[in-house]
Amino acid sequence: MPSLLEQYLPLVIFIALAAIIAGALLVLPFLVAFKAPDPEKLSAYECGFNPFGDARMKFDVRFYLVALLFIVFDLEVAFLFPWAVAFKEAGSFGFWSMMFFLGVLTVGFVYEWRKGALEWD
Amino acid sequence: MVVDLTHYLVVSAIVFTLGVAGIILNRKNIIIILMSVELILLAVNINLVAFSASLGDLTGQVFALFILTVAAAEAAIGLAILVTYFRNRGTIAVEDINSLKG
Amino acid sequence: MIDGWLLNLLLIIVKSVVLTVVLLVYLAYAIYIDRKVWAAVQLRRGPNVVGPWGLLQSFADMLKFVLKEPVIPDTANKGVFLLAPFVTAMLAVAAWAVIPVNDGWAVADLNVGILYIFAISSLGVYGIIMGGWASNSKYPFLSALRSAAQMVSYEVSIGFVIITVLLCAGSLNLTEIVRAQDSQYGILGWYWLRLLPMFIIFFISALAETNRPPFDLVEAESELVAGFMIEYSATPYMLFMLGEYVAILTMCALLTILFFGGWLPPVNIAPFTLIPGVIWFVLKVTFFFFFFAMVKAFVPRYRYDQLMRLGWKVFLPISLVMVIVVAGILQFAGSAGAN
Amino acid sequence: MFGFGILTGLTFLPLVGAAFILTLKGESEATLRNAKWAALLTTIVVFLLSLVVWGRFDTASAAFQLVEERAWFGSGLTYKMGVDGFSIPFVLLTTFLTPFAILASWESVKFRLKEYLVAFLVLETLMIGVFCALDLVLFYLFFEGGLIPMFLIIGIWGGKRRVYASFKFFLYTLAGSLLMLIAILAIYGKTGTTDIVTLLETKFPPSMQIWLWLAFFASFAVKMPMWPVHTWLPDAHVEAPTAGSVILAAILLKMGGYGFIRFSLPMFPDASAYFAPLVYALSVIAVIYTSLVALVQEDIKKLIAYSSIAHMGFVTMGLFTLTTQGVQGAMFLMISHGFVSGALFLCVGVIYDRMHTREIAAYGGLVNRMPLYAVTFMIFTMANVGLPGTSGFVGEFLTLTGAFVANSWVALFATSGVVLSAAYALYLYRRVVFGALEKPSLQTISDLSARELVLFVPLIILTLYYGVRPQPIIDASAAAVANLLQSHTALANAAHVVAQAAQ
Amino acid sequence: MSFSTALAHHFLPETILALGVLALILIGAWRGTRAFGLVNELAAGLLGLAILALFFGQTSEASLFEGAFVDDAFARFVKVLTLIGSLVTILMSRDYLQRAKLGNFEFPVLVILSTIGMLLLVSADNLIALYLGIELMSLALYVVAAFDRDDARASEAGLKYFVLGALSSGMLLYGASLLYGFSGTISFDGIAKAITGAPPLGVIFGLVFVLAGLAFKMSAAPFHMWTPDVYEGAPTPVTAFFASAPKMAAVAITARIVVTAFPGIVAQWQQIIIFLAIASMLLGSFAAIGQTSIKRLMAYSSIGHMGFALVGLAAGNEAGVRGVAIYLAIYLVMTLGAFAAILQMRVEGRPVEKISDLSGLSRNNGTAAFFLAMLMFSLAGVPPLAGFFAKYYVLLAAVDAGLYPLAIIGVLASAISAFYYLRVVKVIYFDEPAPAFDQSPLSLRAVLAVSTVFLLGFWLYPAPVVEAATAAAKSLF
Repeated sequence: MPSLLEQYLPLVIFIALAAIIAGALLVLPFLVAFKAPDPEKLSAYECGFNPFGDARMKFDVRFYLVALLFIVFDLEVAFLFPWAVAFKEAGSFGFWSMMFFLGVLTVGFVYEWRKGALEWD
Repeated sequence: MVVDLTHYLVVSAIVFTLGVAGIILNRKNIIIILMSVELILLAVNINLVAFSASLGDLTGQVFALFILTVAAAEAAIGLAILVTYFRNRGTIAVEDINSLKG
Repeated sequence: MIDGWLLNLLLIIVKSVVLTVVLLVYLAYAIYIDRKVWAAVQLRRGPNVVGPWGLLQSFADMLKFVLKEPVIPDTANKGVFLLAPFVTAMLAVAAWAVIPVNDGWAVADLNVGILYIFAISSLGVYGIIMGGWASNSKYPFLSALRSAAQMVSYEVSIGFVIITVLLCAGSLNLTEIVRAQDSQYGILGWYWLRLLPMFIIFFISALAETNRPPFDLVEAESELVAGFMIEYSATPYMLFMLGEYVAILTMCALLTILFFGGWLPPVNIAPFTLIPGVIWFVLKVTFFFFFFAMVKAFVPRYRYDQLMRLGWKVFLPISLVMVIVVAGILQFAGSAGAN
Repeated sequence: MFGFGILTGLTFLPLVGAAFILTLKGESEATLRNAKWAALLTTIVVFLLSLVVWGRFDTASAAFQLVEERAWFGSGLTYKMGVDGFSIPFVLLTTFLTPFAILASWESVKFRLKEYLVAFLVLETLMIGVFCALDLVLFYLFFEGGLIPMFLIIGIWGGKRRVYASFKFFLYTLAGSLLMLIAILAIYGKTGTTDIVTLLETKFPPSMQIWLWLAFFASFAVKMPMWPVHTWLPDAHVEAPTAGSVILAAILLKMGGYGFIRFSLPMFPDASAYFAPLVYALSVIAVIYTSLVALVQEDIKKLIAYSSIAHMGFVTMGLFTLTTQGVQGAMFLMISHGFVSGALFLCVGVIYDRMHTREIAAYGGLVNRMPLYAVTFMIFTMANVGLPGTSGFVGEFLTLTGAFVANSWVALFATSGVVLSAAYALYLYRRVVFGALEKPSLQTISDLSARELVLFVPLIILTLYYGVRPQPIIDASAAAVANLLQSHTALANAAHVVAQAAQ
Repeated sequence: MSFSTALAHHFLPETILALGVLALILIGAWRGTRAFGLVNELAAGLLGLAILALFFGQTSEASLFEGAFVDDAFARFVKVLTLIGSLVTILMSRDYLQRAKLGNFEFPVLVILSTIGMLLLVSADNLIALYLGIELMSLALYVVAAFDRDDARASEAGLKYFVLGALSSGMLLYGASLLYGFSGTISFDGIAKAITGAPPLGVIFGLVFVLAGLAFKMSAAPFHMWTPDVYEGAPTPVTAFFASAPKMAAVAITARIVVTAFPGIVAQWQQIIIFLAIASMLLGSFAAIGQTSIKRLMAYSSIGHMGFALVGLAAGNEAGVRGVAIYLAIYLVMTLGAFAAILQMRVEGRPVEKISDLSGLSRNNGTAAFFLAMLMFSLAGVPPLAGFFAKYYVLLAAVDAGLYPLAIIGVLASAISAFYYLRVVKVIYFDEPAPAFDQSPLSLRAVLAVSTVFLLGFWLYPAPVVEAATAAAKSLF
């Protein structure tokens, strides 16, 4: 797979470079900076209070709903990518298939809307 | 070392086995089961893409694309069910799934 | 042959280093511009002490971060806590690998460049989630959730916008996309005009995607104090900021490439065509960055529910319909692609 | 009409009666009476129709008669009915006894009478169907279908341990029959047909015969029942209501014997010859063992049930002697046992209806208050013992004769069974009927009612008539028996010739 | 024939359902919570329409979508069954769901979505179509399993079903990837052509994994473990659905894939199928004996029945597939009838599901008792009820193929399983009456009556089913 390597090697190198820079910057203060830890400084910030309870608490289910909706729509996008690129080659069959697909997607979207999944208050 | 098809298949088999083992042996958390399922699908995708490359046939990659999307839908549904379960039972530990005998 | 290969490798490394260095230096001045614009709007002077007109301010800031005491809360999950800023910064920079600053001047001219960008920017959420979670503190945690929700909400619209561009350009390669905009009409032939609504949606979504004002609810001082970065200090904090600003630049670059003809001159006549593409590119990026800064200065912050409504109930349907419209036009207006 | 023949009409007529009863609404006295009369009339009409069949039947011919055949609505199965000398006596026996079963339940069934009658009518259809079917699948359908009504009859209207008994009955029989089903399928796979007439002409390779024979044997042996798979029978008999016991003993058991005659012997002659010693052994064990067991029974019905098993031992023994006397004796014994055992269960039913107990110890000295009953019971006891002059004698004598021809040791042991049967039957009779009427509960017991007399008189007449003049029954099957044995002899000769040629 | 006419002729049921379900979603979304009744009726109408489309549609064979979809007699036969299963489920579920405060219009919508998946699955002619069909079917099923989201047992059932279902999909896919890799194609025909002579180990592995995944879906032992729990935990109409329609599709696609993709290695897959069949039959017989919940009983019963259906498939010939088809048809009727009876079990407004709750049903409701008893006899395979013919045809094929041990184990298992069916009859007829059931809705009584009459009268006129099944089997070879 030489061509694949040729294409992706620069990418790997660049990412490595980015990692080196980020890593170096991350480590630097631990090496050079002055440190004076004390319990107050090291406790979690809670507007001046002592932290009470575990921070990893239950959270609003709507965040979760957003995540689900995102997954669904992002995947539709994943299907649209190849279609969009090959749009000219796909012809009318491709066009109508995708229109049907988008129609289904729209119906789903309408359903979510009407069910109130998109409300945030 | 030349990386050929066999290596991909071995990796995939290992990942698959890990996934299955994760489902069967895991006694702790259902989320881990969901992750194991993803692991299995990942193994399948490795297989498909490796085969696709070695056969010079695109079908495998198309298949992998379908699997990705369906797997995401599956994960979404799985999480949704998990949430209702948690709401009812207040736990997602595997050993607590026992109100139905069997 | 081995020599050729090594040479090639060396060339890549040099290219990478140059790009990174230029990017970071440019970033330093971008931050400077940001602050200056903001100050100017508020009738302040902004940074003006370090160096002439404060031009070295960013470098001084960096030095300060490096020398600050790095605090890791004792309840935090240490590994993840440190990994989060690292991931954020690294991914933000890594996205630049495929950006063509001039014709053929991309470090890695991937044929799926846009997918790469899309993927890398999606991964950006991880840094935030990890940071918020690992801090083991309430404000960061909530903030991380909000941020993640916000980012993914707008990513959907961005996805659809990109699809419309792809429909017109017919390629996933960023260089090809720019080339597809090259026409006799110059600036009028770029996609911003043809896909005007999408251009606007993309711009606004880019603001949201990068947690910029008016969508900077993550850092909303009054509610969440400083978002997911509360517990961070020294370079870990700096890396978050770095990542954020690089992401903004990436968005500007994407705006440039997708809608503003990349390195292409605005008018296809002599004086403009003589200026090297890379200059045009930088100019355009700066132009967009200026807008980012202006928006930050002008527009009041959104409420969270407004933000989500805008994303899901306005942008998503519009972009969805636009995909259909664009595809329909291309299908039925004959000569798909219009040029 | 619809191109169906008289046998179809005969078979499905009871269903018409059942359908009519189902349409009756309510539980009022009048409705129930109507239902009972409807059932009785139906069965009587069926009996009359069966006499018509008998009238049309040519006893001189060994062939199947009144055959009707049609594709089973075009689905690969065949609907084929017909009777020959082996089946016609059983058909008559069935149609003849069912009215008695209905009459016997006239007053004893206290609840869900309509369902009860329907179950009996359905059962009658299935029983007639078994004897008329000329297609293996059709046969199996009827054969197994009988389980459902009988299961319900025992389970719903039975005694205290009815659930246990009904389950045992069902599962034993089902397990056996399913193996037969496999054999049927194997036959179909081998020959491509399930037509009995064709299959009777077909010669199966001996190795296959062995397996097929065993599979059929599993079914018929359970049904018969032969030792050691007989244990369901005493339970079923004890728990079943009187009429159920009558039908069970008189007809259902005969299906096993009929199966042997119809399938095992003619279709698998080699295997039958091969396994004959096994059957002898099992039969002899059955005769002696069950007779001994009967001797110590405390329960009247159970005792009679064991005696039935012993008699069936004679039947199987007679059948596998493959002599004219043996087979004819077995046929005769089965018919006769149909009357006699049915009647005996009716006798038990009479006193059970009065006293609600079947404990032998609860009775004694009945002769004092119930002279008519004592006479009736005695006749049937004697017939059961095989006293000359009753029909029981003819059958046992013939089978024993056949057994002597085939294997004198078998006959010797079997004869000892006759002695034992006399012992237990007379012992029972003495304990129940003779002696002083000491039990206070028996002081008010009444003799046979008119309805009961009607019930018994025909049976007594038949028992005595066939005891003196067995010819009609023997004639009916004579041609068929001759045909059966002829093919066996031919087979034996052929084997002989082959053996000689080989030398 | 142009593509669109091909679509109109061979893809009509799927099109009807797909477009219809979109409309239903919109109606439901618009009318909100009040929509259940209307959507339910419309859904039933759609399914009915699809059945009509199958009955009066083309009878030719066609391959659509680049060979991903095949329309043949076998597909049509199973599709009719599947649609009937879904239709009856929807008809039966309305009253129950409304009383349980589960009257959401999503239920019929999900049922139809799942049904579309089944139809696609039945017609799948390559591995991708197979996978997509299975997933469309399963994803909707996972949701309906947990449909009663305020009930801990239902959500647990949904969770279990999901986890094991996902695992099975994973196994199926892994097998599919191996098959693709070693044969170089995803189409069933292509695989058949590619495998000549001794198959490579990868193909065998792939086959095993694919069959294991499918065995999960049809709940054949030893991949049955979800069945009893899910049957018990899910709302009863959902259980009825699980026991009917998806089984049709799962068994059908199993038959299709082994027959069309692996004709060259019959000996290999035959062993697997035989193993599955034996394990299922034995498990279905023994494990059901101690059950007290009628739904769990039906779960084990369905496992046993799937085992029997596989006996036919194990024969590996046309007669075997015919047996499977007939078995499916009769099993469907029996199951739907049984669940119609189970859905009638409701005392003072609350559903009950213990076998002992049926005590003395014959006194309280003679007709229902009789019907249920006949259903049980039919499930046990006692002639002349239809259940016997189901077993008859599969055993015929097995015996014909020389699989005597399998057939004998089958009949023994069937004799053992008769025990627990009889126990239900015993409870109904022999035991003292328990509190009487409430008056049940007409739909349930009608389903029960129709199915029992079918079972009782099947022997009178078996030709339509048998002939359709024969044609179906023929089209597969």
